[in-house]
Amino acid sequence: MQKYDDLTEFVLRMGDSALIQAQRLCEWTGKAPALEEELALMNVGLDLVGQARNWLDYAAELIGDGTDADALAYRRDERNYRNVLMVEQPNGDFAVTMLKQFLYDVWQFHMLSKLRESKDDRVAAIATKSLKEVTYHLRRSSDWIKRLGDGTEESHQRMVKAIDDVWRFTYDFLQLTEQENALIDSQVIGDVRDVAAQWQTKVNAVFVASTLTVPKPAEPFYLNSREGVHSECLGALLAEMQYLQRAHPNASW
Amino acid sequence: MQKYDDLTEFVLRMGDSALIQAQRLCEWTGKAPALEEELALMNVGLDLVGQARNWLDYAAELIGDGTDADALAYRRDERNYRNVLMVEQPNGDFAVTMLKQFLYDVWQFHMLSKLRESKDDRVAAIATKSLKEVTYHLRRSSDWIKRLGDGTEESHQRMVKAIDDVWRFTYDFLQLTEQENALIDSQVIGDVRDVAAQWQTKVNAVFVASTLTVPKPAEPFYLNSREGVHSECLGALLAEMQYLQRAHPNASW
Amino acid sequence: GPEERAFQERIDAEIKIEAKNWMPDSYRKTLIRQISQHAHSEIVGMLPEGNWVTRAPTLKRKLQLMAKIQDEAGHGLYLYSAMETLGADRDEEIDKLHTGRAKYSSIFNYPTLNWADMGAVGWLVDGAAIVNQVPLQRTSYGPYARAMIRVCKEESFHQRQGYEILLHMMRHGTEAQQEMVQDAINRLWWPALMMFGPSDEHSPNSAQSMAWKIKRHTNDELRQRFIDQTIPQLEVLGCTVPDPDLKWNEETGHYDFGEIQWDEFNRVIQGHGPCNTERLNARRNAHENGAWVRAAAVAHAEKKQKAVA
Amino acid sequence: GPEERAFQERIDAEIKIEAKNWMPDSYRKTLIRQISQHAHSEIVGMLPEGNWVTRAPTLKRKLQLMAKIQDEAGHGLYLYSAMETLGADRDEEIDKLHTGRAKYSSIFNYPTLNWADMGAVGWLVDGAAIVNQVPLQRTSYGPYARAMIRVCKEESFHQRQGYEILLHMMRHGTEAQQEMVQDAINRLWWPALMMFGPSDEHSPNSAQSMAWKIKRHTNDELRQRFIDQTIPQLEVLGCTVPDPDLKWNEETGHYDFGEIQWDEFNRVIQGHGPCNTERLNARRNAHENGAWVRAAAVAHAEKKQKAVA
Repeated sequence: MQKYDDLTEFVLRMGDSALIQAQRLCEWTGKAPALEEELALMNVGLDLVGQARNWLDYAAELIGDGTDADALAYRRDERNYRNVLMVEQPNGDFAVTMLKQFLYDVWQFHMLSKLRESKDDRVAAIATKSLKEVTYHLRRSSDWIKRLGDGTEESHQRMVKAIDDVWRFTYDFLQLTEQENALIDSQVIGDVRDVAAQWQTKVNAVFVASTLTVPKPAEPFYLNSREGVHSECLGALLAEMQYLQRAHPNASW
Repeated sequence: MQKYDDLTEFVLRMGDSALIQAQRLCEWTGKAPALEEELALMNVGLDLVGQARNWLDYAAELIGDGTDADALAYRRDERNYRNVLMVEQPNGDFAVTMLKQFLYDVWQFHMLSKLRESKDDRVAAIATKSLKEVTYHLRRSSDWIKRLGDGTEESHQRMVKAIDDVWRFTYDFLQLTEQENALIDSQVIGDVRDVAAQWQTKVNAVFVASTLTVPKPAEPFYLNSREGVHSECLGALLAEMQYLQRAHPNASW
Repeated sequence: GPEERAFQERIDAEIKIEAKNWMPDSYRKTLIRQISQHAHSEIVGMLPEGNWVTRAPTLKRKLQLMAKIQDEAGHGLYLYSAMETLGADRDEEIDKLHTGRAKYSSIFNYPTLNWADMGAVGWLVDGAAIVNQVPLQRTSYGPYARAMIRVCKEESFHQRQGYEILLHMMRHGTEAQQEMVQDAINRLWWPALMMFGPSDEHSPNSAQSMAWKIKRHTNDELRQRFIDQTIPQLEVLGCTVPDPDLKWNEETGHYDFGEIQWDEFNRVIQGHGPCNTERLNARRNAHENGAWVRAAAVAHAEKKQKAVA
Repeated sequence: GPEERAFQERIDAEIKIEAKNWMPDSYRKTLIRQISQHAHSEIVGMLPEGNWVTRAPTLKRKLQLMAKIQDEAGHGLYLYSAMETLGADRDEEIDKLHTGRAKYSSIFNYPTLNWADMGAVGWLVDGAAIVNQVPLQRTSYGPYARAMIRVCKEESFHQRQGYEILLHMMRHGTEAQQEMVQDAINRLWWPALMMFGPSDEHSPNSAQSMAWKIKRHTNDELRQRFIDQTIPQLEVLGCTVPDPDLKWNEETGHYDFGEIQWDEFNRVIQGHGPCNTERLNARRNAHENGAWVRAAAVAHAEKKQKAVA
């Protein structure tokens, strides 16, 4: 497993999370429950690939060995991906998809809000630009949690099951590493120490408004996205996403 | 698209069909309806990968440019695969899987029976060895067609739907090309001209015994496995199957 | 009657018909059929692209393809809206699609088999669509004409992007990539020509549509226009089309071209193309699997309304 | 009672207990629990391999992995059969698995994250299983002992194959492949040691099982045996294990090793390991999705029987 300096690792985490979340949204093409959702899912995905490109461009510059955003996206294997565990989970039904989106959006929203205050100009700039998009994503996914949680009996049950399925991966949103704390202390990145509490408050509020019960906080265990210890499903996702670059290593597209 | 001489193309067709059918069976790991089926599906798959290796070893020798069976299996893209269309179709439920297996087994059985009489020693030898295995495969899949067709109302309906889903791909089992006819005329391969009729007779008999209606013969249209014009689903299958070889082009495993 | 006369005079004077205006029943029905088919085509057209969006080879190409798919969903939405101004119901028309009673563009029943197809679809399929649609920006029914202005603008963009994908692969690509481009063109050329519909002598509804200025050019005129503008672009690519009869005709100032396989066209239109089953199954599954979601949205909206009341 | 005395005498004389013999109820229950857990482990153990069988990198490796999965299904079958000789019902025991009331080997709740895991699972996991199972070939219950003879033979083969996968990658592989091997060992070493169960002082049922000769060695003895035989193989690979305390002890003639994280073990056993949810969901889904197939097989068999009668 390749380890970079703290800032690069952090930037990869932001970029990889956006990219993998977007890849899962791409899988919805032609399968959404309504045409409006077809458009909205793709729209969110598009924003996220754009954000991923900005983060990975910056990561490539930080690495500085001639790599670029495409090489980072298409030629790293799963042990070198840094995305939060939530985004790699399979799409399941629309309840699982919107729940994953919502839990991730809440994290993104609060992370980016703080990252705007980073001393590192690039981080601040990407965060500022991304936050506008994510504000819309979060509004949209919150609305869906409410609609599905407080919709029909079936939709409520599906949300309950969805929470049961993916809640255990939420610990990623609550933990900071020593390296991330060091970045905060040196003000390279904004002070994201409150994000865990903000995440919990927002998730709580939306769940309550959706007649959904908030499980007790997930505890970190074994899977460790920062060390590239992912769920098994990431491998299959990357096999598909990276196929052309892997099959044609010297090609320009 | 790469085109080889007639015999090589024919050998690739036999090998690729076995390999792709086996790959679809691998997808069943841990998902079979009973432990006995878990074992049986893997057992059939194992036979087929073995057959595929024998055919592809021979194809590699015929090509004679230093390629080998693994390179043929793991580094050709979908436009160069020669498998019959049936085997690449998605697994669907157990009815679709067993139906695909049965329709393919009938073809294999009659093809291999005739191919034993090929003047080409290698073709004859591979056919003789494979036929023993395929005799068992066919008995097993025929039994399942009967169990499902003449089982419960639900299983019958699922078989009817399965036939509706995949029947259109059966024209591959009924047609020979000019090149294949030339191989027969020169006796390089056994006289497989009767296989189409034998296939129809056997499928008819099993369907009738299973209370299933035989659709009218499928007609060739557009998709053309011999020209590498496959269904869209083959690309995704290969992306997964070939990932490691593509990601590590110079590795030895 | 006098209403009918006024209607035709308005059309002859190039004044748009609006939703509130009187119109003959058959004009309304013709438009509903045409607009809904067009909308369905946008939606079904997302499927062959969905086959590659998860495998797009670079972030840039992924962004472009996602944007294109998003635009197509948007086109579907405007078009269904335009159709609804005629009193048609979106769910009913979609049900006709799902039960095989409504058509969509035949081209989307062909498979996309390599990445260059994403370029060729943009260049040829959107290109053919634009040639069809540019005159529709002046079609007699106002809401449709206005929808087409927006659609055409975005599709021109997709077409240029598609062409650029191919040009990049031809100029900067490996031999394998160049083969992909030629392969994609070989497979999509004839189906693209078929997009203009039957030749004029076999297109019985055209005359009435022309009189109503729903259509403004015959199928054959539009097909010729598409060929004439596409072949020079093909030459820049350094590719060929699979038509031995194609050649420039100095006399007519147009390209001559070979006979279209109308058998193939009819077969695809009748539901027996290579991917008709997959496309319709995909749409039906999406609709069925989404039923509980739509029901939940309705139930939630009702609850909110009650809470306000 | 005299039956109980005769039973224990038979055991002490190393005569196998057979299904038809009298046995204490708790002996029967202990065996049913142990054999069913073992069978469940074979079945759940197919899942982490299923994650890679579709991606095996060569035809040879694919054949090996498929054969291994097939063998495991076979082991499951013999073991359930052995269990059924004790009057247990396979469906009931499988239902206990699906509802979380029966256990299976904790190791299968860890993810397989690169191809080398397929080698490391064979080498370490099958290796640990064999150390556990070799003495079970002499266990006091005859049908179980005979099943174990067959299982052990096949697992030794899997272990050698697994080791050979790793050795090949270390000797002939690229740097990336060598990293995969070390990474797989790093992740699987401690979970493999945990496969022997709690240390002796925390293994309350062991004494009775030893007296009945169901077990013949303590957990700690078997763990030590596994470590002692594995470390030399590790050195041949040129790899390390993630245990700074591991070292050869001249005095004891064994390897000393670090403290096992029993917290982690307990957590995994209690259902909170990294993949417990995925594994159980996979098994439950397979069972539920297969219900109509099993029902059809039963219905067809009944029809055939009626036709004969």
